[in-house]
Amino acid sequence: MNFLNFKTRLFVYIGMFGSGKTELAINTAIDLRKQVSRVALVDIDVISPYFRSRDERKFLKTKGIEVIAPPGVLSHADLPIITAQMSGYISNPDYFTVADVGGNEDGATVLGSIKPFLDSTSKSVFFVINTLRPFSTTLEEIVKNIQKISKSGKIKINYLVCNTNIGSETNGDNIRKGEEIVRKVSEYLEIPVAFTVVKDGIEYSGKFPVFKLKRYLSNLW
Amino acid sequence: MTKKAYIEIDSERCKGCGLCINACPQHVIRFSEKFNNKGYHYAELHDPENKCIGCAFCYNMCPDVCIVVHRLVKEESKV
Amino acid sequence: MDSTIDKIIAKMPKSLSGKEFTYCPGCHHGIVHRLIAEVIDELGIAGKTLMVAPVGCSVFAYEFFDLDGTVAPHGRAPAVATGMKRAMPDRIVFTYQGDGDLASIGTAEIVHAANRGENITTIFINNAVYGMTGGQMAPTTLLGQKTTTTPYGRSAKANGYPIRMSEMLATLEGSAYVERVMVTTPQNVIKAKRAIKKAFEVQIKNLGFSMVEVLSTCPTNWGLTPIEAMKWLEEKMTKQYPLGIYVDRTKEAE
Amino acid sequence: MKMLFKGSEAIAEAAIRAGCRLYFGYPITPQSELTEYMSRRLPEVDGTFLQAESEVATVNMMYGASCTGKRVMTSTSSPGFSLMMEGVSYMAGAELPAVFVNVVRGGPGLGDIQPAQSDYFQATKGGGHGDYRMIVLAPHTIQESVDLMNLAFDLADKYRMLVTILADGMLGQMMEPVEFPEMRDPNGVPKKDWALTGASDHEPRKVTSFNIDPYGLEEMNLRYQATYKKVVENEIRYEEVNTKDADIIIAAYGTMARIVKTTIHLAEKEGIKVGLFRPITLWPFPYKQINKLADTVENVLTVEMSYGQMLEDVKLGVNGKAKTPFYGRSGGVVPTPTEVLEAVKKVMVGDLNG
Repeated sequence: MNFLNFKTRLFVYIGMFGSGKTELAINTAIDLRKQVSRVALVDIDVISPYFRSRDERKFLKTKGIEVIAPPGVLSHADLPIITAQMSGYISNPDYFTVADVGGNEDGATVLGSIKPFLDSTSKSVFFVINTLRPFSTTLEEIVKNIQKISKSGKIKINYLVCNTNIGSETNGDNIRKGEEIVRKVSEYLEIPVAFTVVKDGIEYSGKFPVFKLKRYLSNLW
Repeated sequence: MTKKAYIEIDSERCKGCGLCINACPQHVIRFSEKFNNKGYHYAELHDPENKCIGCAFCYNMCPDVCIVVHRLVKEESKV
Repeated sequence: MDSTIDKIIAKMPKSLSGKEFTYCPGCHHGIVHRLIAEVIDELGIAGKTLMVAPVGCSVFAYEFFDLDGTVAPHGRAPAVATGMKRAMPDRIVFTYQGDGDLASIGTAEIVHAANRGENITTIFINNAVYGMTGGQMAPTTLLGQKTTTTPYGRSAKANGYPIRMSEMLATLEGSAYVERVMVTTPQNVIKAKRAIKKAFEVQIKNLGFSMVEVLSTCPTNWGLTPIEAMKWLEEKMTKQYPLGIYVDRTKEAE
Repeated sequence: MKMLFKGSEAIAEAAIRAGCRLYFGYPITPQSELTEYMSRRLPEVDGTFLQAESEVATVNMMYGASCTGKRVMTSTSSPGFSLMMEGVSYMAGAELPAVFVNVVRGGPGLGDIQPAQSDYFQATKGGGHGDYRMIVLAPHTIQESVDLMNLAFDLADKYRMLVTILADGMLGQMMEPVEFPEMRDPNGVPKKDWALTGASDHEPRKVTSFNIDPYGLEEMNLRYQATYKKVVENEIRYEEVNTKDADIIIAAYGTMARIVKTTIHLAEKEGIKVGLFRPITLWPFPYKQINKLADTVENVLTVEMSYGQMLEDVKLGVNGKAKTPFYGRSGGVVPTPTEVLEAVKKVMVGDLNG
């Protein structure tokens, strides 16, 4: 996947809770960094208490990626914090920036507060879909989710991403069925599918371009 | 005077608070000189002149639901 | 020939169990119990009414009614009633609470039950003192009133002001009907019954939260005879707690 | 069909499948997803979701709902569970069934929002006042959380007891593939002959924890104890992994046991045979079973995300037959598999004694 083809310098991942935005954001940042020198990952997830981009700050630093999240101990606080730095990186033309937004309409709401910064820059907004997650299994459910999140985030969605998976047990059949549903959503809403996410180790080719994903956020075991 | 109404007081249930006596417009209830098993001077009807009108004021004020109110009514003539 | 028949016009209502009340002589709890039972009988709802008794002097209230019933933790009756009503919306659920229960430890529960417009009925007995625990200050104790924890009389500076629950709850949009009554005279008793009946009818019609606050005596802890206590209530308590309907949203709701 | 679920969501869905249609709760991290899931899902199945004004109100709403004989649950995290203790005690006394989920976080006090196991004492030894017990189930995977949910409601109904699912933030937040059992008909749940439903078809019923007569209250307590005895006799559950011919046995539950399962593999590579004893019921605790295991090893190492709470039950079970060293982290710090292996090695060379 060549992210430069999207002709944009701000990549925003939104979607339902647990659809895989964070993992995708980390992978995108790492991929981008292979081609450009200044990459930032802005963690604006005000919803999840654990498994956020900020948890991988140290690791990403070794990859040459700046992680923008609330500083120090506050990053583990149970508080929805948006720092000035975040909006700065979003609109900084020197950086390629990946924004990881919290799940559901509640997670997207925060985008409204930084709308001027988002609007001041060229961006691509990706809506991540995992059809094997609750409330996201049918065309009707997904369309409703997209409309709700787009509205609460006051943001237009440019691409869909098919991220159908059940973690370690995902197989090609799962992904194929997911692509079928996402294709219908794409036709219904007239939003193109950017790519299908396929975990490293699974051989798959289907309807859409494939983005090979490595798992960085891991459990302790 | 003919008897129009009367009350029955459950003397064992009565706690002798006197609210019925206080409420009675005809002054036909009094404390008994006797004690009940709880040791209270219970309320009793003392109505030698048949003054009770069956207004149920006593019933309404009794905090222990000790009182049954009777009225003696003329039987309606059957058609 | 004139013949008379002996007609019983007033006796113990069916919804009372007949168990002897545990209250002190002259205590108004008994009058209010009887009124609730009469209302339940008249509305024909005994078979579908659930009662939530409080902690306080009326902790045994669930025993005095021939209804399915329980006792809530101190102050939590509105939450317990909420759980019952949400589980069985077609049943009639009422709480019976004193001033310590409702106006002190259970303020959060009553405020939020009312604010949700929880379709339950609350009968609130306000006698300005903690009865069960032995005459301590209640949130509704009058300024200057002596209790075992305000031996010099309640002072606003040390203990705050007597709280007016009916007025407070009436401000909440979920409260459909709130009235304050007293039972010091037969006329007042009849008015109180009318209020209680209305409160249950509000629930039957699904109009929202309803509460009747009954100003009551506590001869034992006030240190007055039952008759003196009623005079004290009428003279002193009604000044702080005026009688009347504080909110009636039943017309707009219907 | 398998789907990808967060632990919190999976527990919520499993409760609905078990016939629970009544949820009362108050948001608290790290389990708010469970509350949110219920708020979204229950209306779809004609259930009732109510966000209470506090945990104190929550547990009392459960009390009221349980009085009517219907299945009811809540979920919370440590500080919230502390607030519920009043109602827990009243419900235990009134013999009201209900299911609690405690997604434990670091404590005491406000603590933090990271995973911990420091509510073991509170869950298994009381927390509320009075001589009561509640059944405590400790899943270690999301699939197991789902499977135990059905059991939790069944046990609650069968014994008229409270059941707690003791999870932790890690289990609540992580995502795994999971398969759900069939949806059970909430009306198919056995009718309760004690429930308050209105005395139209029965003598008036009273549900209460109250009895002012000491002999009467003692009698009630004896009845509770008889129930608890039956639970001890019939409901103990545990898992043993690799315990045969093990060099050392580790006792761990929940997330910690999950970590130990990785430690077992790490240890194998170094030629150490580590066995795992994992209580699934923390109350009733499998004392007899661990006592039997203690015959086979020199050391039973307890590993916890707390400072030695389950350790006390392990000691009671082992009863001096083996040494009972301990390793734990707390405050939201989760020991890694390697860290546990280090502890194992220390025990084996006698540097960590118990």
